Amino acid sequence: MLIHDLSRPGRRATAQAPLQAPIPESTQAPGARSDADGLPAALRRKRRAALPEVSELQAVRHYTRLSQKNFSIDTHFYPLGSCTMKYNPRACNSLASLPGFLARHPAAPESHSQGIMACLFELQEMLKAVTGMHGVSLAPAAGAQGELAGVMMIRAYHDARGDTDRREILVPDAAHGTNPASAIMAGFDVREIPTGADGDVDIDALRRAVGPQTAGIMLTNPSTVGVFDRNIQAIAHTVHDAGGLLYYDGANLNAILGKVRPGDMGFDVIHMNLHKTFSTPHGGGGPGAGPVGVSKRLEPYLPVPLVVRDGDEYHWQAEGDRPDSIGRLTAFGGNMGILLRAYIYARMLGAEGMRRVADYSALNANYLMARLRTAGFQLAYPERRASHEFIVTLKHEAKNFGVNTMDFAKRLLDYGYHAPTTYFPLLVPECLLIEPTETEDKESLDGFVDAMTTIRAEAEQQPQLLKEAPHRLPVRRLDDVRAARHLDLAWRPAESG
Amino acid sequence: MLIHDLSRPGRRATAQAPLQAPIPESTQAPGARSDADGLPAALRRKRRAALPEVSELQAVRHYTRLSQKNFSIDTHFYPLGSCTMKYNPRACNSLASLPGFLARHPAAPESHSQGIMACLFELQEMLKAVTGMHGVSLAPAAGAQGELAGVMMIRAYHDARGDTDRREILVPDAAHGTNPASAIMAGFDVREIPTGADGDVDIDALRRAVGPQTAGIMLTNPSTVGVFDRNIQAIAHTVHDAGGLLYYDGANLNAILGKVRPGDMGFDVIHMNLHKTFSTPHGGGGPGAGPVGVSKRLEPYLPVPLVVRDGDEYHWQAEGDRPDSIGRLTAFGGNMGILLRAYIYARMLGAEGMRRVADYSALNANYLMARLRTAGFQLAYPERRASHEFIVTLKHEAKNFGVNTMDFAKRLLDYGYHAPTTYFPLLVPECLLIEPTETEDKESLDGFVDAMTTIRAEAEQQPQLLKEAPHRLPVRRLDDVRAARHLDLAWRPAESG
Amino acid sequence: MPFIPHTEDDVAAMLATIGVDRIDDLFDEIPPELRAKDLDGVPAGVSEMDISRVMQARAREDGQPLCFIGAGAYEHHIPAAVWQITTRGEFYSAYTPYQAEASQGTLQVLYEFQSMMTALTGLDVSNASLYDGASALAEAVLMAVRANRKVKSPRVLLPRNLHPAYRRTVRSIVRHQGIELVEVPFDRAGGHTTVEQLEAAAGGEFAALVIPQPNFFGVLEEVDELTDWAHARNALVIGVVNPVALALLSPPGDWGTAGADIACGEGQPLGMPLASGGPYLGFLCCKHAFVRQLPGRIAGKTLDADGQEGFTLTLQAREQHIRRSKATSNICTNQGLLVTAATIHMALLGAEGLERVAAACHANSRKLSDRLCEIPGVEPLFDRPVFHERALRLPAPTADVLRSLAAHNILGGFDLGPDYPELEPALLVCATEVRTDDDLDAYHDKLARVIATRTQARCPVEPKF
Amino acid sequence: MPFIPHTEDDVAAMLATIGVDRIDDLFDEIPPELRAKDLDGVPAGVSEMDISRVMQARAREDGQPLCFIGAGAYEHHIPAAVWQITTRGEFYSAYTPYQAEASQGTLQVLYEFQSMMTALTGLDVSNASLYDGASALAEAVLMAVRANRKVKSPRVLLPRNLHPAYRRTVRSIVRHQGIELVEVPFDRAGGHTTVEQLEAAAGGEFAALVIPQPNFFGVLEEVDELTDWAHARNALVIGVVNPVALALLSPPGDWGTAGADIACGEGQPLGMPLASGGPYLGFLCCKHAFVRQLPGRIAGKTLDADGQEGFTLTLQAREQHIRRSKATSNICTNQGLLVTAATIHMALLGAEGLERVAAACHANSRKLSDRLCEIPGVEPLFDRPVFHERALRLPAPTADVLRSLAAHNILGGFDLGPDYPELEPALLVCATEVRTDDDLDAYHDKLARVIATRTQARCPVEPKF
Ligand SMILES: Cc1ncc(COP(=O)(O)O)c(C=O)c1O
Ligand SMILES: Cc1ncc(COP(=O)(O)O)c(C=O)c1O
Repeated sequence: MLIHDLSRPGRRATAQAPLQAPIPESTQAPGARSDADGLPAALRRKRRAALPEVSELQAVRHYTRLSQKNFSIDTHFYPLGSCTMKYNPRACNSLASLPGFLARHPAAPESHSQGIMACLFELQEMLKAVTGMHGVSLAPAAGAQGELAGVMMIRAYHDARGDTDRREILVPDAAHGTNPASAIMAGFDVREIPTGADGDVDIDALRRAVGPQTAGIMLTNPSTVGVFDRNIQAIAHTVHDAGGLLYYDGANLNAILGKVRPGDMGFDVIHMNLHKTFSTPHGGGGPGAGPVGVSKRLEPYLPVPLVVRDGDEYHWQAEGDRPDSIGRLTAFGGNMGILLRAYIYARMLGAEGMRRVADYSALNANYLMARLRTAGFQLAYPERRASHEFIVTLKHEAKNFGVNTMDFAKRLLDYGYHAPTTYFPLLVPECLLIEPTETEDKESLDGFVDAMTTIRAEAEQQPQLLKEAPHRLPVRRLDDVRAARHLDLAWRPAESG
Repeated sequence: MLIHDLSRPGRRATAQAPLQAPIPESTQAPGARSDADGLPAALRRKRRAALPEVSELQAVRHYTRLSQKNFSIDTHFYPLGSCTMKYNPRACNSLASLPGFLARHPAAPESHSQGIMACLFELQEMLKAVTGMHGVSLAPAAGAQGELAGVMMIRAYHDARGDTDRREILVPDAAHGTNPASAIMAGFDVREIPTGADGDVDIDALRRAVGPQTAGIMLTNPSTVGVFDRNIQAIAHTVHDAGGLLYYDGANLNAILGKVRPGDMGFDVIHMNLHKTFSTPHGGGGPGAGPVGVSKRLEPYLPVPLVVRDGDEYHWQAEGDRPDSIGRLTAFGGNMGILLRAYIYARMLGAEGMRRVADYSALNANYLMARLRTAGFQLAYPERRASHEFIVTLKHEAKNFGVNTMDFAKRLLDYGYHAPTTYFPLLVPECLLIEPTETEDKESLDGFVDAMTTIRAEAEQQPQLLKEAPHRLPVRRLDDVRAARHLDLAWRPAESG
Repeated sequence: MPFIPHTEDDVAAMLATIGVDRIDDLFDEIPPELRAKDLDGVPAGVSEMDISRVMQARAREDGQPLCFIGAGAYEHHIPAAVWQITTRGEFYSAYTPYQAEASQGTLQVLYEFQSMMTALTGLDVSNASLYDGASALAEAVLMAVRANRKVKSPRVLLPRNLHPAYRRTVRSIVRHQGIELVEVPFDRAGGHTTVEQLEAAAGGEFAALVIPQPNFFGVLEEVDELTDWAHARNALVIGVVNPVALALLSPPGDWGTAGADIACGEGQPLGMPLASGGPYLGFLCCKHAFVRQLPGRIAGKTLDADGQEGFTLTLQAREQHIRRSKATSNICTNQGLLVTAATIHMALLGAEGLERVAAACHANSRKLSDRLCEIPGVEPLFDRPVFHERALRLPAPTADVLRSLAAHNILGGFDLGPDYPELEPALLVCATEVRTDDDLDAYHDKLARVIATRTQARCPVEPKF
Repeated sequence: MPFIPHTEDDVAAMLATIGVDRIDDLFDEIPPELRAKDLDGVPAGVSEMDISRVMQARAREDGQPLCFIGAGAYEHHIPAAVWQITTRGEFYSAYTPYQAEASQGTLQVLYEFQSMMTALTGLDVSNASLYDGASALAEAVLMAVRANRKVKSPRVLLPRNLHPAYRRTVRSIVRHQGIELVEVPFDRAGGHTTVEQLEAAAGGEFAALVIPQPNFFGVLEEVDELTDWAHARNALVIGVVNPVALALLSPPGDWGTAGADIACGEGQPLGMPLASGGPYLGFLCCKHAFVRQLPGRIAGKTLDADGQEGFTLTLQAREQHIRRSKATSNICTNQGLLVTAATIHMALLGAEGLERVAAACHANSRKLSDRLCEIPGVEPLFDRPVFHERALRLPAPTADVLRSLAAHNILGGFDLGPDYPELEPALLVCATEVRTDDDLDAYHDKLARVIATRTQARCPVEPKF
């Protein structure tokens, strides 16, 4: 039932609109048009847009019921690897939504912005401290935009030195899809580096790949195969020696918060997904925030705006103040409401709490990994510690029982667990990337192991159960192929086809 | 799964408590007790209370999931007769929850209370206008407390005139249970008056019942059988002539808002359930607000506090200012947050909107009644107009198919409709008291008729389906008898039994 | 039309189905002479935007003064999760759980609330709320008189150091039910009630003794002694308690040898904002023996047709909708949503969290009263231990002092004078965990200044009170 | 431990299962010399109460000035239901709907959003959001160059009267992708872009023309003429539109003979608070022919195994997680929650509600600019029709005037000087439907005073600008 199906001509949630506002004549009676309000007839809309016409109760009920069809952290264990679905403290939401914050116009003068600028400045400082970087800009609107900013800074750096032949960015094959896509957007070529059998980057391959064309490398460490690359120093030397820079994809920062700092590992630039490590809401697909941190030599290139402090006062720095900046990435400088939430979260954690994030996310991941191993599941990297996530491969189950990872995933939904990330990273066949996060309790993890074990038994005995899963959700298995073939991307009023 | 089942010793949602506060020694080590904080050891708790120990996420997830097990206006059609489950505008909630309102201490001086007092004063005035009464007090915390206040005022009135033998309150047999219970709490005897076959009060019986012992009569009009008593003027004369007063139970005010005023019908005192007609949230059992309105002669007895206006300033009137008041009913003078919500709602409606409430609740009720009649259901008062509610009796279905009203009600839940009120009023056998309210759309009503029709067919063909209903809810039919026999009213820690 | 979904087509179709021409025809059974003319006095409707503007202005109008008033309503930190979950539509817009199967969310919350309240009070059973603390005490008084099978007296001892608004509320509510309320004076030095005073006030038989702990002055009563004294006279004991204080103080169930019989109080400190005084929630717990005398809703655990656990309202034969004039009370709608908030609040804090809150409030209030007593002429009114609130003697008329403080946006406490003229000039102060040291300093400094001005102005020589 | 549920027993049991002694052992693959020492610079953790105090103070610190700035972000009334539902945990704390069956709530919202945006813009398809309006335009520019099969030029015409922050953002983002942005000047009298100016600026071939409607000055462009002109040159047309304005103005799909090809813009006016600039939401719609060039998520309707309708992300082969370096964009996380808010907002307002809002804003801004132009020396900067915002010429330096107004807690508008030195002193003002007549009066009176002071102080004779 779409909201449009509840629509009837003339139905209104009237209290919502200004009651006194006259409806311009033109839309009341398409024939009779006047310019009394200064809007030329030719530029006016001829027909009212086909938006739904519903009552306030209908809208409230419709969207309340829709919400209930979602899995979410607030309702389910959601071990979606690389996405860090941990608890989003409710206080962050209510405090970032205080009227004073919501009402502030982005172009308000500094004289009327000191409260929020203090928060942003302190957040910049805290992010510097936890990453070991020299400068931080909060501007990027999500991780991928942080990546773009990051590789653009790498490019700006080389260009500024006249080193304009460095047009290749190295990306491990385990990397998230945004990494190569971002590099391309910054005008680079992308070269893939294979991952070794132990999960670390194949350092020999890397050595062979670097050269005068190397602008840099984009690394996630711990990587998306869920291990900390033990050769990180060697990698750093190799790339730096070749004249390249190191980019740190901070999506997995949760695993090492307060334990090891990208700056100390030798990275030149990093983005952080605040909607992961700093627990801002994922919101069914965003908003995110992807601040970037840089070493001293990249500092001039940071995207604007930045907040600086001068005595007791905070000031913005924009294009004019930072001529070498790679520029502006959104009109108004970033997802401020998300930055506020991250600030509040960081303040509640403090230094101790940050270390605990790493400790307990590692504890949960390694415990879950140990239990699944004992339960007979095959680990992709059995010799390694898990970081905050790890990979199970179901290739045996696929071969022996004729079910695949997606079947497993869908059946997990029936048991009330959101599925881990499936088929990513691409290099491990039939894989599940599992990230429990530090905010889940042991009983949830144990329950997940039980469900996995049960499902494997089902796979053996009644594989159909899996193949037809889910059975207990608002819909049965959806036909993705059909969705792409018979594109239906928007509701249309009956008369127009 | 109780929250207690998630509890583990030592688990904490730590961010919630003051971090720095020392835990008093006594509870840390029961042996060693110090009076350093001035609390004598003998008066201290010896053992920590067995409250659940859970993480913030556990609490959030637990209560979020629990909430999803409720039917509510925001999720379901909820035609619970006499309860007026109409849409609770979300704006009332957010505006009554503005920090300035939430932070105000009840004992704050008038100098720091003018904002809320203005709202309360205007609400008093609007309630006077819609009821046609001379004075209003917002103090009662719910309808039943309003009733108590009302009958106590009747008593105070007679007592003040030395008319102390008037110790009987008349109550129609259709009345809500709170009516006789309130009369008893005010020290009256209760005498029941039968309802005639047409749904109006049996006026002859009333004439026989009145006398010098008559303190007054408590009436709901439209009554809880869903009809407007056509003899209301005769009733008023009869009771007034006998020296009694008329009490109006305003639970059904929704039906006549702006159409006819209790004051004009001759009532001396009225309570209003703001959580019904004025759409404040029912909240799973409250809070309510039950303001009382009175005619001029009862004005001195109104419960305190009241707000009065003097020029541009608002003042409280309490016991000292109103020596004849029946007094105070709660420590701080009422459910202020609910009164604010009602005020906001009343302002959004305005005079026009109030009339529409009556219009469209009557339209919906009469439409639903007409459709159910056509669908073959028997009406309790087929010759009458419905007010905002009406009664269907399932006595034929009970006799012919061996299912009862409760079975019907439970099966409705399976179809996603909250059941109407069942077995009330007591005088109509196997009854459903159905109140759709004005905020439901025609399609919901039609859907309800379809469900009722389907269920009747099921009753005929597979009565077991009804008797074992519900089938699709979080639990199956609950055993109420067992609940009362084997009382389990609280979770207990394992060690204490 | 705000909140009304009907289109013109809907109306036409519905009227046709009903068989009338106009909506107004549906009111044709109302005698025409009664039909209301105008609703003068109700202004025209406004949009959500317009009323938002009005309410925002009014909410701002009264500022947010620094508040040191306690006196039965306390400003505590409320975790953000509490009200974000409580106001979810499924809780907010549900009715009393009459259809248990469709209301398991609310019913389980009620059961959990009852579990938490029995744990806090040390008693066996709890109801699922009453309107507020004061009306809960009125119900407790009525209940005790009904329940006491040994003493058939309608007399109930009510100490004068009980909250004055509670005393008034009890009086209003029980007035016509043949109850005699006997006021017990308090010890002028200690602020507490002694056995001797009880003995003297009681005279003959009485059905119940009410013991507030702490009492209105914040003073701690010797609850064990008082309880045993009352029990020795076959009276029931009703404790009136602050649920946050119970994290540190002996629970009613542990008072004396046998424990108090009934405990009641104001649940506001468990997650409810001050909100001008409501909605709050009254709680009422008792020993198992008295469960059938309890007023109000009670949720119970039971089994469903499949043998699974579930929850339902139980013992409804006590209630007005079944028992009508024979019910234990007329109460119907009460404070379900606040119960939800309190339950989530307690789940988030746990016992240790509540202890921390109680200890922080207590420490803060001690710090405040110590600092204020540095001001010449300000001193503690009573010499007995207090919890979380303290009565002070002032060297100038309380109302004047408070007015001066209010002009500086400080609400300095509760003026004891109007209710206890014998104590004038006296002030009850409180600083919960939300007040900072800066707040206390601000109060101290302003009060010192106000008092210096007043005392100097009037008394050229050092006044001695 | 805040947010961490582990008890000591849990930790011990889990370590035993893993087979290590201490949690720190789990980090033994990290080279020891890399292990972080201290986190100096991160202060100690504070409780929820303490951070609440900090944030409340900071939110209050900046007051709530009366705001007459528009310039791409507009203060509208947002129905209370919008955010109460949007922040329900199930929406707020869900991830991108990768498991469609467990995310039907979010997916259906995306589909409904797409339906509403196509209705508003008059185009065939919509994606499910981009970061904001400016970055959406950058994506639209890239998309147009990719999609234009007739013209292989990398040149795109960007008018100078497009929002300056948009121009900068586009420049930053497309800088390294071989796009050439050609700036088109505007008409100094009308503030709009003429075909002649386009003709002159275009020179040779170009892939796309960007048309803002209204433009940054609030001025209305002759969209039909411009669209046809560009189409005649085989260029694609990208409309940059305000979704609230679309309730009254001709939608991009109707521009000219064939309609614009792409429309994008800032969704903030659809239910997002100003919030210092974000999170907002960028929208992007296009003709069906270009759907495979759209960046960002797209939800589609499909069937489940039982043949029931359901929703899923579709055309994922465009996206980075499938296509990696060949994707249409690197975008991943974007603005799902804001889409939810916008969808509920549009559902509540409907087309008529949006029209009322647009009309009220327009009327209010007209009233404002008319009143301000009563002040000597203040006059409209351009003579063409505007929508909802107007550029004014001032008789004194804009920055000074704004500073004086700000001191009176009035944010008087957007200073056009820094971005358009040629227009100085000029001010862009806006009064949405939330501003009252009193607000407008207050602004008028203060501005009159400020200008009087300035002009008198400096110019004894009436200045002529
Ligand atoms: C490893 C990795 N890198 C980058 C990203 C992209 O970040 P965002 O989604 O915030 O754009 C993600 C997000 O899922 C990720 O997991
Ligand atoms: C007819 C009638 N009278 C009185 C009441 C009691 O009102 P309250 O529940 O607010 O105490 C009700 C409530 O259901 C009712 O329906």
